[in-house]
Amino acid sequence: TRGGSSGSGDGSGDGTSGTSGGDSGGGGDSGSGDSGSEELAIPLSEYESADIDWRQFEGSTINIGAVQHAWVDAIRPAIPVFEELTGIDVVWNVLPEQEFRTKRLTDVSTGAGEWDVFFLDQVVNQFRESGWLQALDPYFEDDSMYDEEWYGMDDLFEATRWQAHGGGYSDTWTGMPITVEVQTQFYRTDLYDEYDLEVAETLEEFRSNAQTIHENESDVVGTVGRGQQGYGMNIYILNTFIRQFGAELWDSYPGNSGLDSEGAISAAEWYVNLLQDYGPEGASSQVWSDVLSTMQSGNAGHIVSDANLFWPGLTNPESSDVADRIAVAKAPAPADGQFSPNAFAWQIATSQNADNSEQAFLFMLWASSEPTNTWMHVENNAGFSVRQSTWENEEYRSRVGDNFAQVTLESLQEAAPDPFDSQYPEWGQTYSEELQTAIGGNQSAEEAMASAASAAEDIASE
Amino acid sequence: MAKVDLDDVTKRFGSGGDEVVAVDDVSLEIDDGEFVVFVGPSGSGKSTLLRIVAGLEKQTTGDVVIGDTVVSELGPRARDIAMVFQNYALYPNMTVEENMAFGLKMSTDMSDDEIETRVRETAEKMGIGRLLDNTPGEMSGGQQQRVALGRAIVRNPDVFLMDEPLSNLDAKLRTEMRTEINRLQNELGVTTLYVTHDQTEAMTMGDRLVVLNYGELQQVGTPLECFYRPANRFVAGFLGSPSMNFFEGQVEGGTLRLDGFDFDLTQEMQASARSRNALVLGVRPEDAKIHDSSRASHELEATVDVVEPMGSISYVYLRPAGQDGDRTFIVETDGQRAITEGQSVYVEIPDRDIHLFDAEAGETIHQRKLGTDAEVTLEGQT
Amino acid sequence: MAKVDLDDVTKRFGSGGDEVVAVDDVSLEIDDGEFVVFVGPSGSGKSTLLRIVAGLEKQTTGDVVIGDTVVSELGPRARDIAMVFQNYALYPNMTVEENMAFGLKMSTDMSDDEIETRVRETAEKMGIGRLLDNTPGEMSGGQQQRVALGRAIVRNPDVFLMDEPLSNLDAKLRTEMRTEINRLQNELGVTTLYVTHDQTEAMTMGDRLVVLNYGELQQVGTPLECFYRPANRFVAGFLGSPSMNFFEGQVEGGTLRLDGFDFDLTQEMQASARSRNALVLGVRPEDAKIHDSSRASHELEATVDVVEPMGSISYVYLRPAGQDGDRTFIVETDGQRAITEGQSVYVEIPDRDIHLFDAEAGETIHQRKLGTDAEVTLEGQT
Amino acid sequence: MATVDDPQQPDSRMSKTTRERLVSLGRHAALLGWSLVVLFPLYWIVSMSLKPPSAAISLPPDWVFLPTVYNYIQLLQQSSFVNAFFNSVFMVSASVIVVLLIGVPAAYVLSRYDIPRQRDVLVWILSSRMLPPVAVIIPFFVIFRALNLYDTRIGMIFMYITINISLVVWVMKAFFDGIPETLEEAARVDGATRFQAFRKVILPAAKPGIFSVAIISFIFAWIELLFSLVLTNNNAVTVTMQVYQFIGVRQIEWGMLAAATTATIIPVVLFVIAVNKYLAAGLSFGVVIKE
Amino acid sequence: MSTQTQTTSQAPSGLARLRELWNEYLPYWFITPMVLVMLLITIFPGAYDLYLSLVKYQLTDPNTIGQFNGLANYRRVFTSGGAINSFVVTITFVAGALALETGIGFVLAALVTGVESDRMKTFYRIVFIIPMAVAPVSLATIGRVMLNTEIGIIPYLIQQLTPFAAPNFLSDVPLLTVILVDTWNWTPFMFIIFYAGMSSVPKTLLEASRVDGAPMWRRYVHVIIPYMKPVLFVAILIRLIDLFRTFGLVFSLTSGGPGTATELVSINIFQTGFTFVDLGGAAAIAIVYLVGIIALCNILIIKVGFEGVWD
Ligand SMILES: Nc1ncnc2c1ncn2[C@@H]1O[C@H](COP(=O)(O)OP(=O)(O)OP(=O)(O)O)[C@@H](O)[C@H]1O
Ligand SMILES: Nc1ncnc2c1ncn2[C@@H]1O[C@H](COP(=O)(O)OP(=O)(O)OP(=O)(O)O)[C@@H](O)[C@H]1O
Ligand SMILES: [Mg+2]
Ligand SMILES: [Mg+2]
Repeated sequence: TRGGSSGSGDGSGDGTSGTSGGDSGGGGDSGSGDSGSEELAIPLSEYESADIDWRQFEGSTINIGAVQHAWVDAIRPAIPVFEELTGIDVVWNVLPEQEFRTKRLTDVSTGAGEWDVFFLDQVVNQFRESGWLQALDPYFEDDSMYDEEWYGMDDLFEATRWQAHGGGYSDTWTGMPITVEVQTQFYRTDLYDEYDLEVAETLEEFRSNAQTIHENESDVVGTVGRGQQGYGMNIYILNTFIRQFGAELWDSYPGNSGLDSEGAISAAEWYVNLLQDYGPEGASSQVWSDVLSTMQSGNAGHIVSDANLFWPGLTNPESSDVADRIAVAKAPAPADGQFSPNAFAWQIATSQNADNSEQAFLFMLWASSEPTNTWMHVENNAGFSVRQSTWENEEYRSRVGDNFAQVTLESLQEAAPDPFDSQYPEWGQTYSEELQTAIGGNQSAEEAMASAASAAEDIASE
Repeated sequence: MAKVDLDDVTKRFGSGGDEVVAVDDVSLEIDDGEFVVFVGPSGSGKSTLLRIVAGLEKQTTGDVVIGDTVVSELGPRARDIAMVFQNYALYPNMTVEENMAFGLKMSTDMSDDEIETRVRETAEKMGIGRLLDNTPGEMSGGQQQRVALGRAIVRNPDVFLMDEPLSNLDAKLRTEMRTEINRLQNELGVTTLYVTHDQTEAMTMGDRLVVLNYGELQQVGTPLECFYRPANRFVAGFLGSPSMNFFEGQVEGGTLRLDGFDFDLTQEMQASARSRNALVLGVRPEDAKIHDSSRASHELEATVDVVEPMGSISYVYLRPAGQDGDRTFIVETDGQRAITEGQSVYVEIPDRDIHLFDAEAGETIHQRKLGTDAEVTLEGQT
Repeated sequence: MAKVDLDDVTKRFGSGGDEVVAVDDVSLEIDDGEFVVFVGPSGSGKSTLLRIVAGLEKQTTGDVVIGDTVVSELGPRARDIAMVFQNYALYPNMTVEENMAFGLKMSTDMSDDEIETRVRETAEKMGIGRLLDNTPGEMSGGQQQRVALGRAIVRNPDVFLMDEPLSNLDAKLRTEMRTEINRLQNELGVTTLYVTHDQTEAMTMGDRLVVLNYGELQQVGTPLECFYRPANRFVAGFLGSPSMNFFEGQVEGGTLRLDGFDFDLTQEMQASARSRNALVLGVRPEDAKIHDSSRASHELEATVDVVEPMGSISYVYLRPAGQDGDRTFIVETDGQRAITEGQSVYVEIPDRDIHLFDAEAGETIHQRKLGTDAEVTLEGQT
Repeated sequence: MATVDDPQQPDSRMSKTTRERLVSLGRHAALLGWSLVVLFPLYWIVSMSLKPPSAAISLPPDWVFLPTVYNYIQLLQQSSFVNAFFNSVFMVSASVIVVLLIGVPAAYVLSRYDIPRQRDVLVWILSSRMLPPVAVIIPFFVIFRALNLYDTRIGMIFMYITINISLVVWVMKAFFDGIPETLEEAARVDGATRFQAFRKVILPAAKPGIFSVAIISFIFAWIELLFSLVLTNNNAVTVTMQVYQFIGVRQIEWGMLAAATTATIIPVVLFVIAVNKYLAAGLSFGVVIKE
Repeated sequence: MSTQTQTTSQAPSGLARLRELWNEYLPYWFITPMVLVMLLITIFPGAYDLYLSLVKYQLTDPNTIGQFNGLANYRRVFTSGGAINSFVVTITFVAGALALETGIGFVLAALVTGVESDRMKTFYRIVFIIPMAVAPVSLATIGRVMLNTEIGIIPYLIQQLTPFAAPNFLSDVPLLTVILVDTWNWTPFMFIIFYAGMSSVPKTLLEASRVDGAPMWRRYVHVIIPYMKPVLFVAILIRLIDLFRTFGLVFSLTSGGPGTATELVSINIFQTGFTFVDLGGAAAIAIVYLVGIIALCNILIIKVGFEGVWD
């Protein structure tokens, strides 16, 4: 990931680490300024072997709307390859998450189509059902644009492909998955050594580990975890446990959200109690960056379960005080439950109003193709591959550490994404507010889940 | 240069119960190059009248003509006037020099050098040459007032409007400035409307004097005319300091019975009074004379109440011996004359010098006599 | 009530080349209940002195004592004074009533009713009772000034400071106000410092007169003393209007040779002049007399330059017949006397009435004679 | 001396009394107290920008540390940041000038002339800033695209004007209301046209107000985020957008964020210093005008 | 007389004629650009929002988007959503922050005005303005860390320097915290305007009131504040309105939480429109909000503003 991990910072420090359009602003209207006559990062031959007419849209330009994600930093040095290959210029518009969402909605909802390619997340079905997305299936079927053999669709994790079909709600391709993150557990090896702890596999073990650290260390809390509301915040973590407790969201849509099922309530109670008992003060307002920072500064013993993408930030001595004392493990699960961590994949999509949807498709294809993806991960510090092969790539594994790679791989194989139905943002918001209130100690977990369930069902059946 | 005509100008402020008639149906023709002095009690509408001529206040009814143009609808700029405001209205951010140069910069296309020379000259005349770089806040009241005056004088307008431009100056400076203004006005022939409360200025500066009261014209005439031939009791009392003494009384036969003494009316007076019964007798403090012993007719006995020594002269406040009330009247006497309070004296009221006024309407029914010379001068002036 | 002492008070504004000494080492003791009038040319430091007493300006050196307290370090609030500002300084957002009540509200714990009664009474006295609900912006200059005066008067402070409080009022109102102020001051016995440019006020209102020039004390004394016994040429010229006439000359034997005529010095004068060679002769316009024909010693022939008729009197501007230069001098004469410009007349300068001054330092070396009565009065006052 | 800077002390150069000294002490204690409240977070932001990443958020804090300008060098090497920075300086400055040119005269008219339904007009003007930007960005996006203003500097300048116009009009109206009309009267009698009276006499007298609104308008435009987010893409990118690039998904670069934040404060501080002397160029009307 | 004077009256050249026109219609020239800008920026967005608020814009059925929907949007957001709650939160937030900012801003302006040394004055003036230059989202992002109970410097300092325990700012006293952060950020606005306003109070008035024996606080109450009233009123009114539309700072600090404790109307509009993609509902809230604020402003202007401020 960029910045915090010096690797990325340095790697792109040659003037290209910048992000949004300004980069291209510097070089006129495209990223070509980056390349000049320098040698291309990836040989074109890797792509020319495909049975695809790469240059059919020569001379056009695509606008990419992206969030400030490590993927952007990792792929940018390779963009000249795409431009050379296709003759299509690429213009970036990279924004922080919140701002990105605002602009994306404005763009698509007004039919402006300024962005040919954009990141897509939990709102995939919201957008799809609004008719704003361009399904990719026609392009896959177009022989001049897609070569199944070269691309190797099977290499993509099942979960990510599932997500690129509207999180399973759609029969058609809503986009192409580009990154995936899975929840893992992080812990402090030094403290484990000191108190002679075993890495927890079950929730009970985890709780007792957290307790040991919490009670013995004055400046270190047992664990940290997200408490802040927002459909990508606390519930993103809790959903993992809900599933592992055997409950299911939307047992039946829209009648039963499953949020007030026994499993869900148990999960909520466990998570709320954990944070209240062994979490930081004010856990209910913590966002992912608080979680990360607290861990980085050595003030926490664990992160109970959060994105594996924290790994570089946690282990980079530049950004972490405890870089050499952190290890990663699979997220804990109930003893009688089933291991099923949450996985989240970003996909890139194109809208119906975009002028250059076909060019956009070529870009998606190129960006998620094996050569590009491998190069990003092996050569350019990426750590979120949607392709299984990467995680098995020895070169890559040695760079990121066998343990990390293995934990990620295993987690991903078992992972299940959240059900992002079209109203997920809405009921998710209410659900997360209720959960936050519970974490803050202002209502019981059971009450929270009960009101979350009824709100969700109301919203869904509207 | 231009004449200024006011046609039935009325100005009301406020409305309904709060209405104030500041200027009441004033008509006046001021000749090209004439110097007219406006006097009147506080609040009588002098400033308002000037502001109407300047175009700063819009008259409620009536018209203002400057030169041959009806300017009622024009702004101040189009009227080519220069004004000294009663409250100075200096530009606080500008130095004295900038204050004075501003008008020239705005209304002429003189070069900067010319302007500077002119401003410096004027400032020297005003005695503020040393202060050219000061801002108004750093000056004394009189200095500020001279800047305000200089700012108007330095320009060369058709009409000067000056609203008590010398009120904050000492007597000596005031004399100098008076002369300077008169000289300048003569030289340039600028039509000038001048408001003052100062008797000397009122009497000496203008070609004509306009006396206002409650916004109404009381009298328009040469200064001496107004002084010697007041149109009514108000004017008689207003001009001259100390004021004319007034005694109210009833005519009985040929005698005017006043509170404390009787006054025998001459034939002429009786004729003027006609059937009027209630009259007011007026005599100026400088015309009555104090004697230690009775020696004349038209005399009354009085007690000295207060003596106000002024240097060359003294004012003696007297109480008529036989009077019921508590009123005093004033007589001017030589400053070196020994008069002590409580002393009993005889006051001669020469019948040549008295005015008679109608007790109700206040209009003059009998004017004083003047020496032939004075009479001639007065006629000549008119 | 309190006495006010100034000890070596100096005030400088600015610094370096721009330095202005507004008040120059002034020491003055003002008794409890005394009424002191300050006069002096524009910019002579009168306002500054008052502001120092008020505590609004901090003296550069020296001390101010009010009552028995050295107040140099205290703010205005601790000094219990009321002040009429030269520029009024009314609160623009408050009505007349609020303006006047403000000081009472701030400095006393009178009930609102009491305050209202008092304000109303005072306003009536000032002739602004009708305007109590107006704001300052809606009033004429004189009305504003009366509010400023009323605002000070309504309070009952230890010390009154009044900076030209009547300058914008007409003569009549001014007389009334003068009386009112004097009455009040007598009644309450409030120590009063009063700045004025008006000769009448200067001569009649105060117990003592303080004459300032360039921030320096010129003379402190009773008004008549200052008038008849000026300490120096400046005071002689400053008091009295029109100013005293000055003639510069050289003593030759017993004769003072002036431009245009000679003046024989009396023995006494010669004695006072001692070895001085250059003298200045001063005579007031009202003391010189105009004759149509030569008839006395101490006389000169002169041509009438301008006649300024003032009503009861006229001012005659004369040019000595034998004079080289272009200077004129002024003689006061009866208003009804016929004098025409260009006419040749004889002017008598009575030797009793002249002052002699040192030509350089300006100090008086010979004072005029007075009638015995006047002499007595003068001594009595002192 | 002519300013009204100083309501409490008559004249400051002289020796002071104990009471004055106490008052002054209390005053400075209070002011320094607030300075501390203001400066501590700023100090923290700056120190964050000068610390290596790991030290940026550790506790107990490293009060003493070896400052590193690494973050700033990084920042300067980012052509995107530098470009956006100067782009913003240009657009914001231009907008401030234009908004003053439009707003100040309008405020003057509202202050001096009788406008029909004046209160409604004033409220209408104010209504332009009543809605949260989130409620109006979509209409603005639509209209900008329709007018071809999307992602142009002109467009952003216009946007900044719309943000500030109501502020300028209202505040300046209040200041003009406080300037005595006699000044204009004097100017107009002096032969100044209405415009000259406004330009030469009223404007100088309103300087504290004008420069105050200039500062505020500058800042409002400078820190504006939502509109520049939605209305720019590439050509007219603003510096605020660049600051937030360091808030990434799964990683916040604290040092860079702090450095960029610090960098964005600098122009404002410079601007304030530049116009500082006008802020208190108050008038001593009372001395000049008898009221 | 009029030797060189009167440029306009004689021989009006084209330029002079233009100048005359310019001056004659000066008020119109002065006000027209503003009116044009205002028309552009108020009519269209207002109309657009009004339109959105009256049509169907919910995603459950894309085919009906754009159909006239009566007041259904209004009914929906005010019966089910958190709109009512957000109005209450907003009013609390606005009242708290406005009181603090006005109070502190005024006191600071008064204190700085009285500082004698020009250098210190300049120092304070500049320092007190800076917080406003910190963009709200930066402030909120960094502020979150500074306030973090475990790793934040502010709780740390409170713990170290005072006998009190630091509160959990963002979770236990969220509304107070956002008010305080907003106060830090925006007091400068009040300070600048108040300071400039205070600088225009004529010196003579202060002198008169000192002579009248008014103690300092009464001078403020009776002389300075009444004189500054127009400026005070405008600053407060504008800040009030700005507070009503605060978004970035609070959203970045708390996202409106915990629960809905800090969910301002602006956040509610954002969530409704941009998260739930219920643009019609968002527009409905916005319209009601707009009407409410306009009413409030009118009341304030009539009750306070035109009484002694503008008459
Ligand atoms: N704030 C100031 N800065 C600089 N010089 C000043 C200041 N105030 C007064 N002066 C100067 O000090 C001198 C005395 O001023 P002061 O106001 O005391 O005069 P004054 O006797 O009241 O005159 P006037 O009769 O004209 O009111 C003047 O020369 C004036 O220019
Ligand atoms: N703006 C106004 N609103 C209401 N009344 C006013 C206004 N201006 C003047 N007046 C009233 O009009 C009358 C005439 O005022 P004006 O200023 O003309 O008097 P003035 O003759 O100049 O008096 P002064 O000698 O005191 O200056 C006064 O009674 C005054 O109160
Ligand atoms: Mg007047
Ligand atoms: Mg003075």
